This record gives sequence, structure tokens and C-alpha cells, in this order.
Amino acid sequence: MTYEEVIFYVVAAVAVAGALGVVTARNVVHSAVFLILALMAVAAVYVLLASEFLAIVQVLVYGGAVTILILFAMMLTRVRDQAGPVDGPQRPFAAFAAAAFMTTAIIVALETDWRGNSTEEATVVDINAIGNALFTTWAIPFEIASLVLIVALIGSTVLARGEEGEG
Amino acid sequence: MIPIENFLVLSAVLFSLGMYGVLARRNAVLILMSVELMLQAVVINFISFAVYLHPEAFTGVIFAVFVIVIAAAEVGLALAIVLRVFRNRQISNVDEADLMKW
Amino acid sequence: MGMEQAWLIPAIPAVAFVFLLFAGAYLPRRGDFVAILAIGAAFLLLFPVLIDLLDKAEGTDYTAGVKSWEWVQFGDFEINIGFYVDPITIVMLAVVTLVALLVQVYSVAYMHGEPRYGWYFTVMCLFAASMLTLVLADNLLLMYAAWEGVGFCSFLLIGFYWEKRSAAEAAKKAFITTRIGDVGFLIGIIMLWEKAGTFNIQEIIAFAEGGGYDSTYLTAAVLFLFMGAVGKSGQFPLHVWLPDAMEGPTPVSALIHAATMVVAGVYMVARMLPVFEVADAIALDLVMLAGLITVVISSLMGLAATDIKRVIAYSTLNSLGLMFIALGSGSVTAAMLYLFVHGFFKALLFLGAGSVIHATHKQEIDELGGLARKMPTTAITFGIGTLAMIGIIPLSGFWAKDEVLIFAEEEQNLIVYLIILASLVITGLYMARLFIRMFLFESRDPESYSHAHEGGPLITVPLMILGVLAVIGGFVVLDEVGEALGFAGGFGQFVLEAGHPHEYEFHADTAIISTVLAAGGAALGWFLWQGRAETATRVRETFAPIAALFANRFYIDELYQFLINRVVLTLSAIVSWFDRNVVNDTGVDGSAGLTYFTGFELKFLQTGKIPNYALAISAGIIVLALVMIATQV
Amino acid sequence: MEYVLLALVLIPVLVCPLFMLLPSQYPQLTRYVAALTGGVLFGLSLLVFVVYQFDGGAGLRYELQWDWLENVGFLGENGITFYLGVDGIGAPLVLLNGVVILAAVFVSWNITHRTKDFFVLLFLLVSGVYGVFVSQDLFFFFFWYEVAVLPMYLLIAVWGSSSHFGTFTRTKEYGAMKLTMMLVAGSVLIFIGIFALFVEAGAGTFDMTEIRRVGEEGGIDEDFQKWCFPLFMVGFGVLAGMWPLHTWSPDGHVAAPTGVSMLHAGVLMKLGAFGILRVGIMLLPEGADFWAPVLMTLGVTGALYGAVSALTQTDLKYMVGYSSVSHMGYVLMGLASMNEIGVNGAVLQMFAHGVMTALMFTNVGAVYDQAHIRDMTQFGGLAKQMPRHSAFFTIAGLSSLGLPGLAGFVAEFHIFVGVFKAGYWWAGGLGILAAAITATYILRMLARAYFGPANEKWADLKEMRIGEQFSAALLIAMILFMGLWPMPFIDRISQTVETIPGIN
Amino acid sequence: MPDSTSLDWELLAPEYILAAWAALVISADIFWGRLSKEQLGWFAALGFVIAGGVSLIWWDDSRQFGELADINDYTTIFRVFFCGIGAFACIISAKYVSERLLHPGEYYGLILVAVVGANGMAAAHELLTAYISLELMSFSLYVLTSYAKFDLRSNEAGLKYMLLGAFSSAIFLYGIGLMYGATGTTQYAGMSEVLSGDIEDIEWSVYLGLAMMIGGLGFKVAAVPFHMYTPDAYEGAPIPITALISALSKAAAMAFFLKLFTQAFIPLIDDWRYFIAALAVLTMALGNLVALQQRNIKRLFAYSSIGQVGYLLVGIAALSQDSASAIVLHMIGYVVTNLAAFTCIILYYNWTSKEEIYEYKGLAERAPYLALCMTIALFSLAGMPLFAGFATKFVLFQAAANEDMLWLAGVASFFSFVSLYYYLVVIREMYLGEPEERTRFRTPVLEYTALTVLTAGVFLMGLYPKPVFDIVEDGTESIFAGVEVDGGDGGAVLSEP
Repeated sequence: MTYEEVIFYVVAAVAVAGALGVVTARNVVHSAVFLILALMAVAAVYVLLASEFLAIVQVLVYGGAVTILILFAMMLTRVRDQAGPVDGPQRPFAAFAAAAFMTTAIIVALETDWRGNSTEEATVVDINAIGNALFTTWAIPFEIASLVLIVALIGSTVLARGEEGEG
Repeated sequence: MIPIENFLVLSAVLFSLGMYGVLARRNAVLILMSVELMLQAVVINFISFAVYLHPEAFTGVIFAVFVIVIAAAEVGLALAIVLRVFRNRQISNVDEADLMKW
Repeated sequence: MGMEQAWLIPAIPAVAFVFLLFAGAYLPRRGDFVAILAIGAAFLLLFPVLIDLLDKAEGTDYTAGVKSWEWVQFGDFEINIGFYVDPITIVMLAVVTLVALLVQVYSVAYMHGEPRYGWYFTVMCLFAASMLTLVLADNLLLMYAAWEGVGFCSFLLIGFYWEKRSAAEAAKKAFITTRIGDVGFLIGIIMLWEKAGTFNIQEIIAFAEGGGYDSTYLTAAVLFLFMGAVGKSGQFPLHVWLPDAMEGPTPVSALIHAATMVVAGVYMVARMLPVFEVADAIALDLVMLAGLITVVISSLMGLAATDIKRVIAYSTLNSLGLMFIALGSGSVTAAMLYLFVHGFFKALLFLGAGSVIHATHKQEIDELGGLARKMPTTAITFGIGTLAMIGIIPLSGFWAKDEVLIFAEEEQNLIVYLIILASLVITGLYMARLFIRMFLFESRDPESYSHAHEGGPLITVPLMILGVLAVIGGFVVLDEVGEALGFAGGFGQFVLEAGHPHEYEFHADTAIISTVLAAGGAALGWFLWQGRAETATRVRETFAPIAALFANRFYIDELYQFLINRVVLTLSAIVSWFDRNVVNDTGVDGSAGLTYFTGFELKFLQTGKIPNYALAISAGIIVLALVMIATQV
Repeated sequence: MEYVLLALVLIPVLVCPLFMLLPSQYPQLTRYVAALTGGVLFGLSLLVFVVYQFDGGAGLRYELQWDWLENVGFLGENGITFYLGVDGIGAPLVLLNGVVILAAVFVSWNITHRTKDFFVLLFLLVSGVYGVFVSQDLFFFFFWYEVAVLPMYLLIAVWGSSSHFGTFTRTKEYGAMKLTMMLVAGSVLIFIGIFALFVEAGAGTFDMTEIRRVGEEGGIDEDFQKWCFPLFMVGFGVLAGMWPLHTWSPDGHVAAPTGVSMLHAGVLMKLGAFGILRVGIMLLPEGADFWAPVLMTLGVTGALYGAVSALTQTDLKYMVGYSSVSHMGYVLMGLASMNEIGVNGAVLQMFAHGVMTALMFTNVGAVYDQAHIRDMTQFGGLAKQMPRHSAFFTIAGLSSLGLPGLAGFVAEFHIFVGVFKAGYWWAGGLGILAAAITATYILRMLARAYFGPANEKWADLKEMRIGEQFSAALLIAMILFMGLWPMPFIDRISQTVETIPGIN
Repeated sequence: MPDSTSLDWELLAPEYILAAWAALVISADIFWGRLSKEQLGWFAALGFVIAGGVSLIWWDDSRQFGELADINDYTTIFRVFFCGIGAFACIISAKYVSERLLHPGEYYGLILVAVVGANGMAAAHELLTAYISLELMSFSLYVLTSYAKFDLRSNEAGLKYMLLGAFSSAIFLYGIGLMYGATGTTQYAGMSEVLSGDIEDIEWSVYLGLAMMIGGLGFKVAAVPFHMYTPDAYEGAPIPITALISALSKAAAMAFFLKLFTQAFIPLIDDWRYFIAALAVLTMALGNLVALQQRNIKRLFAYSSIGQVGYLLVGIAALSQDSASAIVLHMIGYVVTNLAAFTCIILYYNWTSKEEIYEYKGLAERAPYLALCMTIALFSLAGMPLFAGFATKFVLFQAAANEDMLWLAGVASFFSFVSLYYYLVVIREMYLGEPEERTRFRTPVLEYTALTVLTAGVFLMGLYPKPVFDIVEDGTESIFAGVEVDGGDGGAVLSEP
């Protein structure tokens, strides 16, 4: 049990706890907060996976933009005042399905004998290589991704913006 | 060093929790958050595969990047739609939005 | 011009039919003369054919004339339109053409002023054509075709007054009843073909005598054939149509339902008799039995009938029964002889009755009487016919009946013989009754009586001719007469008995017995029905139930009616109910409805709620994954 | 000459757009065009029938083969070809179609509602029928088969009539829908059968002559034939009105307008029997041999069942409809006898039933047009007002009850002989019995509605229209032609039938 | 290591044109006031025409863009096809949008961009590219679905489509991840190379990954049980968008599905074909059965399209080059027919704002030509002859039968028979119903022209599909290059080049 492992288990525990909070918290705002927690923990996991770059992206994009966005949305949709419970009637089925899937996925993860470099070692990926690849090897995805962002932008403006004569 | 299985199991757990959230929650925003969790799990998968198994091409890492980007965009767009629904009908609970059925 | 041209005999009326059908309406007198000329020509053509036959004959073995055309041929299957002339044919031809000619002439007066006057003659031509084809046909199929053809004509003519509901019904009844017999006829034909591979009668006979058929098979086949005869010749149990058939114009009854069509059955059996004889004995016994039963019930029913035409109709049944008894006893000669003379005196009776009806417009026996004073010719000729029918020596009926009796005595057991004798008495009884009630004593309906009068020559002349024939017709049995006419000998020398001539000898005992019985019957009739017929009334009252039984024809018609209404129609109703409710509404619509309902149930899966949809997706994934792993790993 | 078949198939299709272009305010013009087309088709059909000469082989004549789809996917050298050709069995049926369409056009003269559309659909139907009779390619066979079904729904549902009974009602929509759905359900089975057959034959072509050749060389396994034949038997059987899948036929015929009933009962039902023969028996002889008893049983059942249930029908059209079921039962019997005589009889019966049932519908239509009811118990003594009409109807009836000298007898007799020859005594006997029952209900109807005392209620009925009289005359001419001189039909048919494998 | 050489950007010209045209349209909407809203639609259509024309440059050419996409006949066919769909979508939208929607510029822009995504899906031979393109298309469609801002059903449709789309793409991604982990690549070719070898050790993750990818794709093509969003999205979306979804997203997803399973997963065909078959059966059954119950024409078409997907899946289950061509053929036929039908629906809606089936009563009186075309389209969808549906279905099912999938073909033909019923119901309304008023509608020239073109297409496909079939064959050849399938048991191996 190396210290990395210790760290991993801690982080993982936090992440799982956060996730649990997200999906179980009675109060919606709390689950938002739990989400932040979970995301941060996951960022830490990235670090453990020797991808600091992604960790940073994660913190910036999620810790910043996404959660703020979500909180705004909650505020605007006055989630608090929504009548009725937070969870739907099909919760037990949900639990069952999730459990079933979890078992399957875990078994798969353990049963599979993953091919690759035998040294159980996370190789550090050089950021330059990534950047380089993004613009050369992965040019199409990159450009399309930009289109996706534009679409999302236009879409959300068109849909969200209030028209004249609308309260 | 940490064996890859740990990360995979972690992602499996996160993914399932997210799935549970999607299935169990009523509020659109909460469902979105759960989806985000699932995507996180996916990202963990990709990265761990990349760095442990196939570092030479690190396709997984690239994939992860794009997934994060898409996820962010998704949230934005989805929230816009949720907002639109709320404006028109004062609801954000998805199971109340069943004008159309059968 | 000889036997090879025999086909012209039916051809001429056929042509006349087509001509009248299209042109008749535009001819003067609706073209009745065309019909008469056609049938007359056919009658005349008979003689060259006969002469040719006699010329070609050596002693008493006659070489038949044959002429045939191919109608259908493929593979080894062929159907011919063939004509065949031999003594039996000649006898039949003689009756048909002669009676037909006389009846046509008679009709000109009788049918005068009818609506559809032209139509009557048109159909008559068709009938003549079909009937003659039936007679001349050399193969069973052509015979069957003509057989149906005459049935159809009788349908048209019985239904001649179709505005009368009763006429329409009678026509229907006649056609359907005979049709039931024809089912058997057709089956029989096909069965005979199936083994012999031919429809030709002579070839079939040869094949049968060559033992080509397994005997039970053959028995079945001939019995099916006989079904056809039973239907056509109104034998029990298919006799019910004939009395009703009297709805048609009287000349029609005379021609079709007395002289010609109804004897077609006899003719057919006579033709096929060799085959019958090859078959098991039971076949001929059944033929005889059918005849016997018919004889009995018909004479009893005749006793109670009040419609003069119906009475004659029953007498016809009676005669037909005797013919079948003769056939059942294996005698072609007797049967054909009876057929021959029967044609004349029965036609005579009908035409006489017709003349009475024409004069009085009454045919209920109780509304007539004393007409002898008003219409002597009719009375005399009718009397002759009656006596001939009863079989008083030396009238024609006697000789024929005598032959039958002789054969019955030889071939059948005593009971049968006695039954026949008994029937003679009854026949005498009701024929006498008929004559007495029609012509003697005073009329019971002065009004119609007052303006009754003898018909014109067109009516009386045929009556006289037939009267003469009814008197002398029987003498052909005597060799002397036959030779005088240029035949090898008497009737038995001409119409051979299973290939070899049949000598006629006079059995004094039989003659005496039969004549005495018949005369006795007649005398008894006189005793009962003389004057106001109080005696008869008293007798009827004493035996009221039996009288009712006879009057209601043993309730056989009622029985059939019941069967048709209750059984057949109910069955049909059940089937159509089954068709609508089970096959259609349950089977077809049911399955459709089931599909529709499945859709109705399934659509509720679509709850419109996002979580449910998501659940469906994840469930799908998980099941897919688990099954895949389970099966593949 | 090889283009005559093409003309037969295409003229009706090509005339449809022409109809659409015609100005709809002159319905008379449309009718004339329709009549002209019908005449042309009749002429061409007659030509085909008359000049047809058997010349060895499978007896195909006027063949015309155009590539349609080949060398793509699973399709080989001549995968799907537009292959027309008529054999001795097709020729009489082509003539039948020509006769009936011409008659139907004149009978439909009084269609006033959307005349154009009516004739468009009618001729579409006709082209489908021609296509089936002359297609030698399995794909196009089925193609045209479906084309023939295609317009039925609208034809019945738009121009048809609903009938009300005391306890229940059959709306025209119902009849139309049931008819369409059942026929298409049948073609599902045919569809499957064709797929299987194509794979089994493995010749990469839908050319029937080719597949037949493969079969004769034993390329089609016997077990395969045994399970594949029922698909065709039942699938086509639906259209042939095979018991118990016949229920579309009475209701459909009743709902349909006269002209359509004529075509449908007269010609379309034949497609089913024709399909069983052309695809089922010709391509899968061993399977046919194996299933013949079943087919025979179903055929007899249909014949008796139809006749018996016709006995109590009071609606004229229902009576005719059930009689169609009964007569198609004979056709199936003839096919099931699997010998030359029987199959000849079956084809003859297809023609005979076609003309006589068309004639019957013509007459029913003629009286329905005026009286607007079809309940025979309401009528009586119609022969007074409509003598010709009654005569025509009587002739039709007599033909269908098998009176010698008319078409029905020739056909039915051959069938019975064939059935007996094949050793089905019981079937033959029952079949003949059914013919007697036919006589019963026909005469019952005639006595009820046409003879007997005239019913004053209908004193104002007039003789049938001259056009209808023409149609009736035409059909009767055909009935007499076949009834008196069947040889022209028989030698065309028999020579082809001889060549069919499995027919002894 | 994917080589970063040979990035010849001109290969992507059509996509660039489309994207640029989108910008052009949007800005034209903002700055060029003289351009009426309808003309804007036609303008967008023009862009599609240009892009489609340009993409023809690479016909009969086989090029690769890096390791990501290849530009061959398959791609070209679909590029042209998608551009065609887009063009028609724009034309038939024009009136509708100008009368009922805000922001036409963005509307057309999004359609253009969606087509870019679709092209990417068809072109990619690598999962990341395919996935991103998929998302691009989906995003545009999410927006367009909820484009009628103040129509509650439209919003709701958008919400459902969006959320479930996100959910399913998460699943899809997880599947991709597993597959990537197992095979170490996202290249189709690379994957099938690994999979055709011995996969004893990685089979767990392979099969889970496969299952989840099937699920994700199943969602996009709307296969039961992943179809749930379809009816609601179809019903809620503005009608032209309904048409677009039913045509574009289905076709693109199917192109992706086909290419992926052909080039990557065919070595495992015996493992997955029966699952696809099962999905196919479920899809056909549910789609057609529930369609019997529908009252709303859009919803009816949603279910009928589900049924059609079932038929396409039949082809996938019996995957071989023949069935691949058959699939593409049927898809083209189906899309053309569907567009024709939707053109009619839109026109009727423009006139009367009605979309319930019973409200179509008497259409034949008021607009005979429209009713005629609608009838033709419906019969074609039901697989009746003379029209596209018959020929293409026949070929498709026969192809399935050739791969020992006769039973499946049988099921398929049975359900296509069931489908006839609900199409007939619509026809009945049009021809038998009594219209409220008998006034004829005035005929809009452009739409009628488009309708005529589409109907002509339906007839062409039905009466002489040879030319189309030949083209399609070239396309499928190019994706089957190097892949060899032996029919019958369907086992497949990768032949050594």
C-alpha cells in the first residue's frame, strides 16, 4: 500500500461521497455544492493519473463555469419552490438499475486483462504533444468542436433570450 | 503504484451514481448534474486507458479533452432549454412535462 | 339418306329453335308453323332411317348406325358428339316425333291467344331437339347433356304461367328434384368412365360384359345411374315433382310429362340394361322395387286426387312403375312396348283432359260431369284412352301390361305379382271414376257446362288419331302385324331381349285374370260413382283417415318440405351464422382486433415522462450487456 | 407481335395520366376514352388468344425480356428482368380480362362521382391483372399482383355501398379495409415464399423459367418444397377465396360498385388460383403433390360451404359472392387433382366463372341501380318489367349451376372427372352435390325475385341500360362460345398443362 | 501514432462551404433587410446545392484525411444525400418559418451546420471524429426542435430530446471508452484488426462496450427500447424540423452505424447479429403496433419511422455488402418518400394549422394533387408497388433472406403489412371524409415543384432503381474494401491486403 494508493483511496472516497451527495441530497442547492466537491475530487484523480493539464481544465471549466451556470439556472427556475419531493416514484428501479450496472461494470473492469505496457505505470503525456496533436492529427474534431460551441452559443441565446411582449 | 483497476472501478461507481441520479431525480437541473457525473466517469476511463495502456497515441487524453468541452456546451444548451420551459410553464420538474404521451 | 344422317332429326328442330328465338317475334303467327314444320320433318325423317335399319338388318340382328364428331380431345381424354340408331332408338323416336307433332298441332288451337304464344313454340322446338338428341346419343355424356336440356325445357314450360306463384314454385320443384337424381347420374357416368376410359355406351357395355368392372364397383355405378332415372321418371322417392308439374299448359303435360321426357329414365335404363345385368342382382331388384312402390302409392294417390290432370299424372306414375318393374325383371321388350303404347294413350288422355279444360276452364273433378253430351268426340276418345290405360283387351294397353305381367310372374316372387294385380284393380277403379265424373251423369257446375262445346278440328283430329293408335297400337306384338309392316316379326323380334329375339305367346290365363281384375275395378268404380256418387262419399266418410292419407299423398311432400325448411335451410342458416360470427367476426376481425388492442396496450409504455424513458434506455443497455456477456463469455 | 403483351400491360397504366389531364367537367369525354381503351384492350386480348399457337417448350409465346436490375447485390446476370410472355394458360385468362374490362366500362357508365379518378383506378387494376397473367419473372409477377390489390381500397371505399341488415351492418369502409388487409396479408406469405425460393434456387435470378429449369434439374430440394409450397398455397389462396380465408370476398364484392365487383370476382380472384398454378405447382411440383390432399379438402369445403351459405342469403350480391366462393372451390379442386384433366378443368373454370360471375354482377347492379335495394324477398315478378334482364340473369344462373351447353358445365365436368381420376371419390361426389345445391339457390332466387306475381312496388322499374345489355350480351357470347365449342380453349390450355412437371 | 501528414484540407471543402454559408445566412438575416424571410430559405437551399455539387468532385475517388476521415464514394453519396435533404428541408420550411417562427437566419444556419455534422458522421472512420460530428448534429437538432419558443410542446420536445440525448451520449462514450481500452485505438480498421484476432482476455470489456455502443447508436436511430424520445420530439418539433429529424438524423446515424459495424465490428458479427435482430423485431413490432393507435399525423409518422428503422436494422443484422447496399437503397427511398409526405403535411398545416388525422377529411376535394401525392407517399411507405417502398423493401428483405435471416425477413414483411392499415386510415380520411368547405386551396408554385420532384423520385426508385442501386453499390464497395464477408453463417474475417 504505497502512499499514492492512500491518496487515491482518500480522493476516490471524497469523489464518491460527493457523487452520492449529488444524487441523494434532499436540498437541491446542497447537491450543487456536492457536485463541486465531486468535480474537484475528480480533478485530483486526474492529477493522480499524471494529467495535470486536464486537472486544470477541469477546475477551470467545471469548478468555474459549469457550476456557476447551474447555480444561476437553479436560481432562475426557483427550484426551491418546486412542489413535491426531489426524487421521482421510480427511485427503487433506479437504484436497482444503477446497482446492476455498477456490478457489471466493476466485474468487467476487474475481469478484463488489459493489454498494454506491463509496467503498471501512468505515463506522463507531454502537453506540447497534446497541443500539437489537437491541431494536426485531430484537426477535424477540433474544428467541429468549435462549431459545436458556436451552435450551443447561438442556440442558448435564441432560446433563452426573452422576446418582446414576454414577461 | 496504483493499479489501473482502481480508476476503472471508481469511474464505474461514479457512472452508476450518475445513472441513478438521472433515473431517480425529478428536477431537470439535477438530472443535468447527474449526467455531468457520468461524463466525469467517462473522462476518468479515457485518461486511465490512455496513460496506462496506450500512452504512445494518447488518443484517450484527446478524447477526454473533447468530452469535457462537449459536456460544458451541453450544460449551457440544456440549461437554456430548461429555462425556456420554465418561462413558459413555471415547471422545472421533468415528470410534469408530459403534454405529449401515448 | 340413311342412319348416318339420323343426326338431322334433332338438328332440324334445333335450327328451328335458334331461328325462332331471334326471328320468331317478327314472323306471322309468331312462327308456330316453323315449329310444326320442323317436328314434322323430323317425323318424316324417321322413316328413311327405319327403312335403312331394316335393310341393313339380316333377320333379327340389326347393325346399328353410328355417326360421331369429336367435341373435346386432349391426351387420352375425348368426348364425342355421336349418334346411334338401333331398334330401341327407333321405338323411342317414333313415340317422340309422332306425339310431338300431334301435340304441336293441338297446341295451335289450345294455346291460341296466350301471351308468349311464340315463346311456347320456341321452347317446344328446343325440347324436341334435346329429347331427340337424348334418344340418339351414343355416349352417356351427350345423353346427360340432352337429359339436362329436356329438364330445362320442362322447367321453362311448367313455369310457362310464371305469374302464378304456384307455377313458378312447381317449375323450381321439378328442376331441383330431377337435379338431385342427376347428381347420381353424373357420378355414375364418371365412375363408368373412370375404369372404361370412354363414355360410349356400346363400348361401356362391351367393357362391362368383358368383366372390366369389379362387380361391387359396377353395382354402385349403375345404382348411381339409376338415381338419374328415378329423378327423371318420377319414381319413388323422387316422384313428388310430377303431379305439381301439371301447372304447365296441358299439351306440355301431354308431351313432356306423359309421353316423352318422363320415360327418358326408362329408356336410359333399357339402354344400359346389359350393364345392370352384369352388376350384382341387387341392382335390378332395386329397380324393380322402386317401380313397385311407385305403382302402389301412385294408384292409391290417384284414387284420392280430384284434379283431373293430377289423376292422369298419377296414372302416368303408375305406368312408369310398371315399366321399371319390367326392366327390373330384365325385360327390355316389355318395357319398351309399354313405353311405346303408353305414349299414345297417355297423350290421348291428357289431350282429352286439355280439350275439356279448354272448353270449361275447370279441372276440378267435382265441377265437371255430363260432358259426353256436349263434346262426344272428346268423350269417346277419352274413353278409349281410359280403357287402354286400364288394359282391357284388345286395346293397346292390354298387350303391354300383359307382357309385363308375364315377366313379373316369371321373374319375381308371388307377392310382387299379387301386388301388381291389386294395383290393376285400383287403376281400373280411379280411371273409371275419372271418366264417369267427367263425362257421365249431370254436370255439377251448370254455368261452365252451359257454354262447354267441342273444340275445332285442330283439337279433335289429334284426339282421333291418338285414339286410333291407342286402339291398334298394341297389335305390333303380333308377328303377323309386324311382318305386314315389313318388320322381321312382332315387337319382340324388333326390340330384342338381351340380343336375342323374344317370341310373344299369348297367356290366356294371365289375360283373363288381368282383364277381369281391371274390368272389375272399372265396374266397382261405376258402382261407387254413378249418379251423385253417394256411395263413394259414404265409403270415403267411413274410411276418412285413409282417404285423407291418400289425398295428402302419404304426406311425402310435407315430409320433404319439412326436411327442406327445417334441415337444409337451418343448416344453411347455421353455416352462414358460423361464417359471419366465427370465421369472420371472431377469426378475421378478431385477429385484427387483437393486433389493434396490443397496440392500444403498448402505447401506454409511452408515458411522456423523461425518467421513464431514461429507465427504458438503461434497462435496455443492461439487459443487452448482461445477455451478451452471458452468452458470449 | 412480341409487343402486344407490353401494350396490354402498359396501355392501362399510360391511360391513367391521360385521364387526369382530361377536363373534369366533361365526364362523358372520360367515359368515351375509357370505352375506347377498353375496346382496344379487348381487341388485343382477343388477338393474343386467337393467334396463340403452342410451339413446344413450356408454350411461352410473344416473349419480351428487358433487363431491369442485374449484376447488383445478390442479383446475377439477369437478376430481375421485365419478362413478358404468355402460355396456353395465360392466353384464355388474358382474353377473360379483356372481356370483363370492356363489359365493366359500359356497366360503369353511370358513375358520376369523380368519374376520372374511378377510371384511373379501374385501369390501374386492369394493368395489374394483365401484368400477373403475362409476367414470367417472379419479381414482376408479385409486383403486378400487388398493383392489382393497390386500387381496390379506394375503388370500394369511395364508390361502394354499405349494406344494412337487421342485426348488423357492413359498411363499405369495412368491406374495403378487410379486403385490402386480407389480400396483403396473403401476399406476406407469398413474399416470404419468394425470398426462400430465390435462396433455394440460388440461380441469382427471379426468372421463373430459369428457376423452373433449376427445379427440374433437382436444384430445389424436396423437403424445401414441402414447407415452401404451403406459403404459396395459402398466400395465393386468400385471393382465390380459399376456405376459410374467403370472408373478404362476399363482403368485399357486396361493398364494391358493380364494375369493380365484376373485375374483382371475375378476374382478380383468378389471380390467386393462377398464382397457385404458376408459382406453386409449376415451380414446386413435389411440394404441390405433397399438399394436394389438403388443397383438395379445402377446395371441396369451400365449394360446399359457399353453396350452402348462399342458400339463405337474401341479398342478391351476397348470394353471388358466396357462389363465387363455391366456384373458386371447384378451381382449387381441379388444381389439387394434379392431373391434366383436372387442371384443364380448373383453368376452364377460371374463365367460365369469370364471365358468368361478371354477368351476374352486371345484372345485380342493373336492378340495384334502379331499386336501390338488393333484398330478393322484396322483389317479385321482375321478369315483367325487365324481361331481357331476367333472361340474362337466368342464363348466368344456369351456367353457374352447370347446365350443359354453357361454360360452367364444360369446366365443372372436367374438374369432376379429374378429381375422380385422381382418386378423390368423396371430393368428386361432394362437388357434384354442391352443384346441385347451386341449382337450388339460383332457382330459389329466380323464383323469388323474377317470377311469381309482379310486385306493384316495382311497377316503375325499367329495362336495364343499353350499355349494360351490351356487356351482358358480350359475356353471354363468351359463355356460349366456351359452352358449345370449348376446343379452342382446351387445346391451348392442355398443351401447356402437359408440360407442367408433376401433372400426370 | 497517427501520422500528422497528408492533411489535405480541400477534402473538407463542402463542410467549409456549409459552415460559411451558415454564417452568411445568419448575417444576411441581420444585415440584408431586403431579403424576405422566405427568400432566406431558398438562399440557404442554394448553399446546399453548391456544397452538394462541390462534393461530387471526389466521385470515384478514394482519399483520406489524415487518420480521421476518408472521402470515398460512400462519403460522397451521403454528402450529396444529406445536402439534398437539407435543401428540401429549407425549401419546404420557407413559408412555415416566415409565418410561424422567429430568427429565421439562425434557423437555416443551424440546419446547415447540422448537415456538416451529418457529413462528418458518414465520412469518419475514427470514433472521436464520428462522435463529435454526432454531437454537432444533435445539438443543432436539439435547438431546432425547441425552436418554436412559445409552443409548449416544442419546448417540451426539446427538453426531452436534449436530456435523453445527453444521457445516451454519456452511455455511448462509456462504451467507446471500454472499446478503446480493450483495443487501444479508435480507428475502425485498427479495432477490427484486434477483434479479428484472439480476444479471450479482453472480451468482457469488448462486449460491454459493444452493448453500450449499440445502445447509444440505437438511441440516435431510434431503435426500441432506446426510441422513447422519438414520438414526443417528432410531435413537438416544428413540422419541417420533424421532417429533418426523420430524414437527416436517422440517415446520418444509420450511415455511421453501418460504417462502424462494417469496418470495425464485423469480425464479431456472429456475436452481435442476433442482438441486432432482436432489436429489429422489437422495433418493428412496437413501432407499427403503436402507430395503429395514433391520432396525430406527426406522431403517426414518428412511429412509422420507428418501424422503418426496424427494417433497416434487419439489414444490419444480416450484414453483408448486399444488405449494406440494400440498407442504403431503402434508406434513400424511405427518406425521399418521407420528405414528400412531410411536404404535404406542411402545406396542409400552412393552410389550416391542422395536424390531427381526422382533420385531413376531404383533402381530396380541396387539394386533389396534394392528396394524390400524399397517397402515393403513404402507399410507398407501406411498401406498395409502383413506388419506392416496394422495390427497396423487396431488395432489403431478400438480402436478409440470403444471409439465412429468412425468419427475420418474414417478420419484417408481416409488420410492413400491419403498417398498411394506419396508412390506409389517413387515405380514408382524405378521400372519404366530407370537407367543411369545398373551396380549393391556392397552389404555392415552389412547394408544389419540390413535391413533384420528390414524387418523381418515389416513382423512379419504384420503377427503375437500377441507376441508384449502381451508385449505392459503388459506395458500399468502398466501405467494404478490404473487408470480406462470407454470406451464409455470416462469419467474417479481415482479409490481408
